[in-house]
Amino acid sequence: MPSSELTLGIVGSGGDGVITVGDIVSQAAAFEGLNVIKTEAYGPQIRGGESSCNVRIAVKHIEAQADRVDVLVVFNWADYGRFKGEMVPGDDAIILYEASDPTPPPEGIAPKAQRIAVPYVQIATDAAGTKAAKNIVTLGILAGLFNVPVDAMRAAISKKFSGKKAGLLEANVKGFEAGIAFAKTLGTIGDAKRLEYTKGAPKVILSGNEACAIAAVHAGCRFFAGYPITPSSEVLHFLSEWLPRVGGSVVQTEDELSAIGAVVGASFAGVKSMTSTSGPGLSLMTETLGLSAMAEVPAVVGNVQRGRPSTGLPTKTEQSDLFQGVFAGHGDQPRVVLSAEDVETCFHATVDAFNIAEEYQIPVIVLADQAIAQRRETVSPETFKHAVIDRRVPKPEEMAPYQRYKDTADGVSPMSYPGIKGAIYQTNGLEHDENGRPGSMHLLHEKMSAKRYRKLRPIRDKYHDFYRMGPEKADLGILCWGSSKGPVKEAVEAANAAGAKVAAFAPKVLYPFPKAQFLDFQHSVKRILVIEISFAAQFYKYIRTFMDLPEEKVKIFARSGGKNLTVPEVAEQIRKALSQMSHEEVLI
Amino acid sequence: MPSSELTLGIVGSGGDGVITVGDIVSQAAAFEGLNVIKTEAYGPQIRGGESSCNVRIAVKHIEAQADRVDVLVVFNWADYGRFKGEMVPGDDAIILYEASDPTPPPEGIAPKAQRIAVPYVQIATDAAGTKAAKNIVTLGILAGLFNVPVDAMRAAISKKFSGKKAGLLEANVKGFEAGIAFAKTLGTIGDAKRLEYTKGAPKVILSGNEACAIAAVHAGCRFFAGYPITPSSEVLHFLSEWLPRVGGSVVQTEDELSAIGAVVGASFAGVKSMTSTSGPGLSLMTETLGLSAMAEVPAVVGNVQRGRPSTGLPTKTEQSDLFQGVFAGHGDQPRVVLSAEDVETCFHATVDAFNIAEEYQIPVIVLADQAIAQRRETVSPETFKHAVIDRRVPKPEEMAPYQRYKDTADGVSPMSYPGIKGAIYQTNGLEHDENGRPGSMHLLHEKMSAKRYRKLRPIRDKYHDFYRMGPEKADLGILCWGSSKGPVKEAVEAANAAGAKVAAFAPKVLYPFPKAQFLDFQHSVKRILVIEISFAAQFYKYIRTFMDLPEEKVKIFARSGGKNLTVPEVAEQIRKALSQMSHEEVLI
Amino acid sequence: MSATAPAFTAGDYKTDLKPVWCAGCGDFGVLTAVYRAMAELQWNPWETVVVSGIGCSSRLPGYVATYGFNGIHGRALTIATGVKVSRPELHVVAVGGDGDGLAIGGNHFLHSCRRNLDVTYVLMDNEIYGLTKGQAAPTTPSGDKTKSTYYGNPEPSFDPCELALSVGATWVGRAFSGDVKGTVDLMAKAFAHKGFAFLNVMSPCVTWRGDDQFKAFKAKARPIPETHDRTSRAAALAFTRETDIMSCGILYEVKVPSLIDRLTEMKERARAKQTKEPTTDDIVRSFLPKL
Amino acid sequence: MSATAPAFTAGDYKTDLKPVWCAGCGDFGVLTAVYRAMAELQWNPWETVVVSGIGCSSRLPGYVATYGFNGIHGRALTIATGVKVSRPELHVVAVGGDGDGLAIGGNHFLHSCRRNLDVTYVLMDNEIYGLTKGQAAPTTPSGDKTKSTYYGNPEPSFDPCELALSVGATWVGRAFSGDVKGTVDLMAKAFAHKGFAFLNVMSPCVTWRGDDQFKAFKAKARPIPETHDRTSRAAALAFTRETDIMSCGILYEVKVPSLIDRLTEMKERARAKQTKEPTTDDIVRSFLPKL
Ligand SMILES: Cc1ncc(C[n+]2csc(CCOP(=O)(O)OP(=O)(O)O)c2C)c(N)n1
Ligand SMILES: Cc1ncc(C[n+]2csc(CCOP(=O)(O)OP(=O)(O)O)c2C)c(N)n1
Ligand code: SF4
Ligand code: SF4
Ligand SMILES: [Mg+2]
Ligand SMILES: [Mg+2]
Repeated sequence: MPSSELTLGIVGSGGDGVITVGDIVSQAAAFEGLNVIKTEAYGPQIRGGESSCNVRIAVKHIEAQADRVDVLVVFNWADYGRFKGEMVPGDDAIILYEASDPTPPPEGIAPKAQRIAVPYVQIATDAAGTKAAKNIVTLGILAGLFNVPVDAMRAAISKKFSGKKAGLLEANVKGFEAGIAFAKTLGTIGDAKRLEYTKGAPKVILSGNEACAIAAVHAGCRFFAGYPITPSSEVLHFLSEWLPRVGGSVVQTEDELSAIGAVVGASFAGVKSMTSTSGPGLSLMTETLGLSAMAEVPAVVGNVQRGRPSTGLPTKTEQSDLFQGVFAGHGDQPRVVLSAEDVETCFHATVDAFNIAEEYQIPVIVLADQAIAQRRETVSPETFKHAVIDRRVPKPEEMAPYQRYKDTADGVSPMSYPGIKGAIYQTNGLEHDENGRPGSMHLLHEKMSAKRYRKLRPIRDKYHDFYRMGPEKADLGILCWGSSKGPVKEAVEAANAAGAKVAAFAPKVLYPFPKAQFLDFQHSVKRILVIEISFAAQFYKYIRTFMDLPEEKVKIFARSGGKNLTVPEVAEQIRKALSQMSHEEVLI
Repeated sequence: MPSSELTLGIVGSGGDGVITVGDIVSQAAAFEGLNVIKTEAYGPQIRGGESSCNVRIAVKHIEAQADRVDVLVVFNWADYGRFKGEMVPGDDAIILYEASDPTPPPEGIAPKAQRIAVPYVQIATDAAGTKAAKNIVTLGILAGLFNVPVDAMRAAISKKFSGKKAGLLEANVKGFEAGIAFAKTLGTIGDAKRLEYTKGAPKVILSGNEACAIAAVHAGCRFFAGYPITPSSEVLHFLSEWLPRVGGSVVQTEDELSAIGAVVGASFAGVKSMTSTSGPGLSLMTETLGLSAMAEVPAVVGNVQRGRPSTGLPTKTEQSDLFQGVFAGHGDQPRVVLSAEDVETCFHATVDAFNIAEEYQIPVIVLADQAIAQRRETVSPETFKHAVIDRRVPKPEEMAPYQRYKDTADGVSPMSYPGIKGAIYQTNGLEHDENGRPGSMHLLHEKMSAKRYRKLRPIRDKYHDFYRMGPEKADLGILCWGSSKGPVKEAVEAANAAGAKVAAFAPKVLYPFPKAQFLDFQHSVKRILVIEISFAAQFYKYIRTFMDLPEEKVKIFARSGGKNLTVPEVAEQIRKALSQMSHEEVLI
Repeated sequence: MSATAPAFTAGDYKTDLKPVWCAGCGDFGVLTAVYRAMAELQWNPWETVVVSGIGCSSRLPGYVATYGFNGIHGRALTIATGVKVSRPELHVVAVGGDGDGLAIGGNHFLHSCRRNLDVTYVLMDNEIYGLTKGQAAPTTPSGDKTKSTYYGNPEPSFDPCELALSVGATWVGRAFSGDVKGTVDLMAKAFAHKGFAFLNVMSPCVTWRGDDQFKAFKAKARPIPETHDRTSRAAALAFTRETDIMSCGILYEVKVPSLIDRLTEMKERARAKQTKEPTTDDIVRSFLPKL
Repeated sequence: MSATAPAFTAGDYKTDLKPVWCAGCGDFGVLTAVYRAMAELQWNPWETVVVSGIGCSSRLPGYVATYGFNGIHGRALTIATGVKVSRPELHVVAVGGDGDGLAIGGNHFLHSCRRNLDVTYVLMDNEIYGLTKGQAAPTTPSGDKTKSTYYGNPEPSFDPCELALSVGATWVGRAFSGDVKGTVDLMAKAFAHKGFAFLNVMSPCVTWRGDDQFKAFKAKARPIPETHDRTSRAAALAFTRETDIMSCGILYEVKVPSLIDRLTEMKERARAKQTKEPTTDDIVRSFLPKL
């Protein structure tokens, strides 16, 4: 009874090579066309401390990181202690732990799991002449026991070590084969978990941040300004390599104030531009986002949410920058806020962000979070297609004379840029008239406020996509967003498969609020359950801003971040909500 | 038929002395114990451009700037043009315009008003030997025609010019008397508007910003850090004089990032501290407010709203920093937001802000707006009383050992400060345990998030004051806040006096949201009308976050700023809402 | 148009918006100098961008008939960075006040100097916050009573020219806006410089610093001697932190690669390695498993 | 306790929190120096405050058993300003990294120097962003390849000591954390200085700059000659922007009134005019009509 899905967990210290195990396993699986989601976690030490890696491999498309691991590799029980909450073996898991580890396994961990002492160090020293090869030995064991793609791993190992110090490649290959050999000695214990799949076309494997950076290049972005911050720096790193290759530039600015200022400057100059940051940086950008809204200069900001407030839990996820994204900023400032739900949608949301920013001359924020921005996930290379929209520049007849802020029917005025001879203008962040001239009278302010807000209407007409999961009519309807959508989807599918009637809804556009779509969903379900990773229930409150959510019909599951939302958590909430509903029916 | 109320409008250019007229009139009225609200407005020129001044004097307590002027002094019709929307003469107004002005009066201005050409320049030149005295001549005319307190004005003039260049005082006194004499030549035309009052105890006359600064000193604030910004700089100016006198210090920082950082530093050091700013500055403070919330360091921020977004209309009012006030900041960060409705409540709200910040170790924002922060208003000197609460420092038994973030029943942990020997601690903006030690596990984060949010409950239990106007049960209930409360109150009183049943509600605490009080009000009225100066209807949306406002029962009057809310505007909205309701009843 | 007749006169750079400045404000002289210096260099208005922050002085871009962006307080140089780096062929001038550029905007000034960003930065230094009605600036002399310093300014001032020198500006000059001709001359040179050119124009605020400031500037203004070695930081230091005189002229001028030079070189290097410009698909496929 | 036995040993300033730093990180040396310098000056731990921003180096306050505040990125000196100005009797030390203090926090550094704020600022300079895994800092040499500069750093670096000198710091020194004894010595002097003391500690990042950085620092470290005139800015300039050597010692040291001195004088002046401290009512009544 082989399996169509396998989740591996690997835990060790800095020198143990945990991350390499995860990398090679997932590259190999991606090469075979399997679906992979890989996450990593670290202890507080800057380097050399505990690390862990979770790789979920599946034949079908998967939506979330795994919540239970099928196979757990522990190089060191002491290190495991830190991750025990996040790296939980399933009931029937197989635990392959270092035989020479003096620390005893912690109590109460998966009592029914099979625990096998593996002499990783010994095998590595014997076969490869160095205990450093123990991670490669592990790969061999995983190949042998569970059919983690063996040829692809072999190729990956040879790629990794070829051209390195003489003998290194050979030693590691030996270690790999020794691992396979050791697996044989364990007999059939892995058989129930052996992966069974048919090879497909290789997939790319990348992170949400990388997908976002690719999107920028694709959308025509040729200027990026940014300041490093976890968990979003990879966008800067990636673009520092790729933008110059397509003729663009990257500036690592002195801070986020400067980054967003430079983005506005480049956009004003006619060049598509963006920055990427996380909460603290987004907070610092608040003022300049208002300038972008007021002067109607496109600006794209990627924001990867992390645990908060303040510096918070900088390497962990949370969904608590929603208020900052949709509401922050002094004054009435229109903007657009999109969400990304997984690696693939980091790409699409970012291209949409450029399209909207350019077409409507408005700041656009893409809210991702650490859970999707830093996980690596397989995607088909065919997916990276998305139409690109450019700015509407004034036509000759619009230049005599040119009115930068012409009060048009949809609020969008053609936007010129330096170099265009007949459409020179001077702008500012003061209230201004159609020519951009400062004015401070109420009537002008009212008229121009209306012009700026009017743009939101066509945006909402065009951009209101959402995910809808489950049956058309349901007993329970879940509202969620962003990275929560994946676990919600899997949990909903499981619940329905078990006979429940549960639906779920996740908007792709957070602002302008897709009210009609939300209402449709609300009307299709009996009760609502809001699920989000925010202690203050920001999503729940945000929805309420635009539509009534009668308290007696709504349940909220809003918890703080620090760990990703899991399918069992969602399942548990579904169960509770449904059982409460049946009770209520009894009481009627 | 003399009057118990008089509103004067004065309009001219930089050199005309418009502001002096307003000052002396209002000082004199305050001295007599009358009630005064005075506002000023300027054209775009930095100096020397058009200026106008509006002084409302009344026997009864008044809540709003006047919407119509009874007496309009125009030194120059060209200058008047800029203010014609804000400085509207009533139907039966008296217009006293400069006889030698070559510009004709604009069309359509109060056709029924009496227009009297006054040779201000001529009288001044003749009597005082300089046309510069024409504003003092004006004072004499106002005294003569309308009984603006003559002795008090005479005393004010003598105070103003004594000790100045020789002969200046005498010349101006002559000008004043010449004005009185001229008034006599106009006969009885002013009689219907003559102020009639009994002299009371002198009142102080000050601005909301000044009241806020006094509150700071009163509350025990001994450190202020700020960066100048219109319309809040007066707090900085005032405290730069007064704080050193009570042993405190003021630092004008390099920017608002630094100002709020210094406030947090001083608070950490055990000294009550505050900053004051306006929208752009508040936006820049966003990140550090999160630090204050996370490290639980008290911080008081006064924010004076102005026209926006971005630089917007920096000298005009608006109520559009509500979102920024209550929602801005990455992550889930508890804070408190209070509102001020007039000059007097600028004092009380600020003292409350210090009390709450210190008692609950939380950032507190006071939202005022330009309309109240910069207008000058009479207040009884007896009003400035308000109990002061200090920080809860650890008792000896709480020091062995000291836990800075002890997870107590109300979430408040005793807070030590440098100098206390037995309660040394190290803190940070990372998630941390009860000892302040950084941690990034979900369970810790959930526990400490709950601790921080738990503080909001006792705050809401203690601070939920509100204004309720009108009958206990009403057909229409108005929801408003801040400076809108004044005009709403006057309009509601007038409507009820005319037989309608209209109530109104304005919260003094914006966050934590006084839900019970809002709901009580909602239940006491048939329909709701939300009134606010924000194009995006921020108050309306904000209320919805916490309670349902069924759309069919709610009307919204949300306009952009750039001019203060007026009583007729509110009256008009009340009329519309009521008439629509009666129509609906017909249609049933 | 004959080959010798210039295409643009100073007047061609003027918009018809009336300056909000007070009569007698030093900024009028700066504005005139901007018109004339641009005319001297015959910059195409549509290829020129003037950016600023917020302040009296920062209103300037509204009065110049090129592309203009009166931004937000302190961020002029951030916007200028975006404009220049994304469109290196444009002429980019940033302007603003001492509060804008040295207080709230100090960090961007610092780093723009360091990067040797190819823009000219004209600081209109009146030693006060004009627009907000007279508070102390980082250049306000210690001890001065202002709106925000009731007992006199407790803080020392600094010399922005010295700061610029210390962090990498490659052209540093000081002008007095009362001497329009001198200002035009220096401004044209600053405009023509490749790299970060910092021109500190002492530009009196008649409203909040009274007539005295103008008089004092005028009395103290002195040309920098011809003999000064402009390539020496140490020599330039002699003309900083002055009290009784106010040296006008070029303090420092060196030729080193600008940020644009370096970024251009990088792009060339990046593209030299490839045979064609990568498409989205090329980039995506770089994420195929590396086996 | 005998009169000669010191009350506090270096160990008394140590908390039991384990540093998160990588083995071999230069910051361990700085931390040891902090302990020893405090012990040398016998600062009462409860009257001492250490503040920082965010970065590997900014974790330091958690390891020092005085009052401590690990703040947010770039704002260490703003917090220090509030602590010191509101409680002048406290010993205040700010610490942090080159990214924290010179990039995002550059403006506060500038103005703290200018104000001559009475704190010691210890910059732990590793010429890289450590915590965020290796991006270029304002002190990263031009041309260096880092995570954020794929084709090499296009920006010149600057010398924070030169910047400090130019904007008014009254004590400027450079140390190498590999030389703990030398660092202790300089740090104790910086701590004892009245006014803004800036100590640039070159503190290697073994993780993102490799062993080479440590070796290079060690090889280049050289004491500043005894003959150096510490009161001369021009002389101090000779020890800035060095390439082949890394001069350690005191570059500059002058005695001028600090911000605290000036504010204290102001308060005395303000209070000299009054017979008693004004009450709320006194202040309120100053708003009675002036007739
Ligand atoms: C973030 C922010 N803080 C404060 C202000 C208020 N403000 C406008 S201009 C200015 C300073 C003006 O001084 P300066 O830059 O020297 O220009 P000047 O008016 O003297 O020419 C200030 C503090 C603002 N607009 N934005
Ligand atoms: C506003 C903000 N932007 C960015 C970051 C991310 N960040 C944390 S530390 C750091 C730089 C660290 O470099 P440095 O200050 O030199 O300290 P080091 O780690 O090298 O000691 C950055 C960019 C942040 N925490 N906050
Ligand atoms: S206030 Fe000063 S700087 Fe501003 S316009 Fe007037 S004179 Fe010029
Ligand atoms: S990354 Fe560098 S700076 Fe940070 S702890 Fe490790 S060695 Fe030190
Ligand atoms: Mg200025
Ligand atoms: Mg560093």
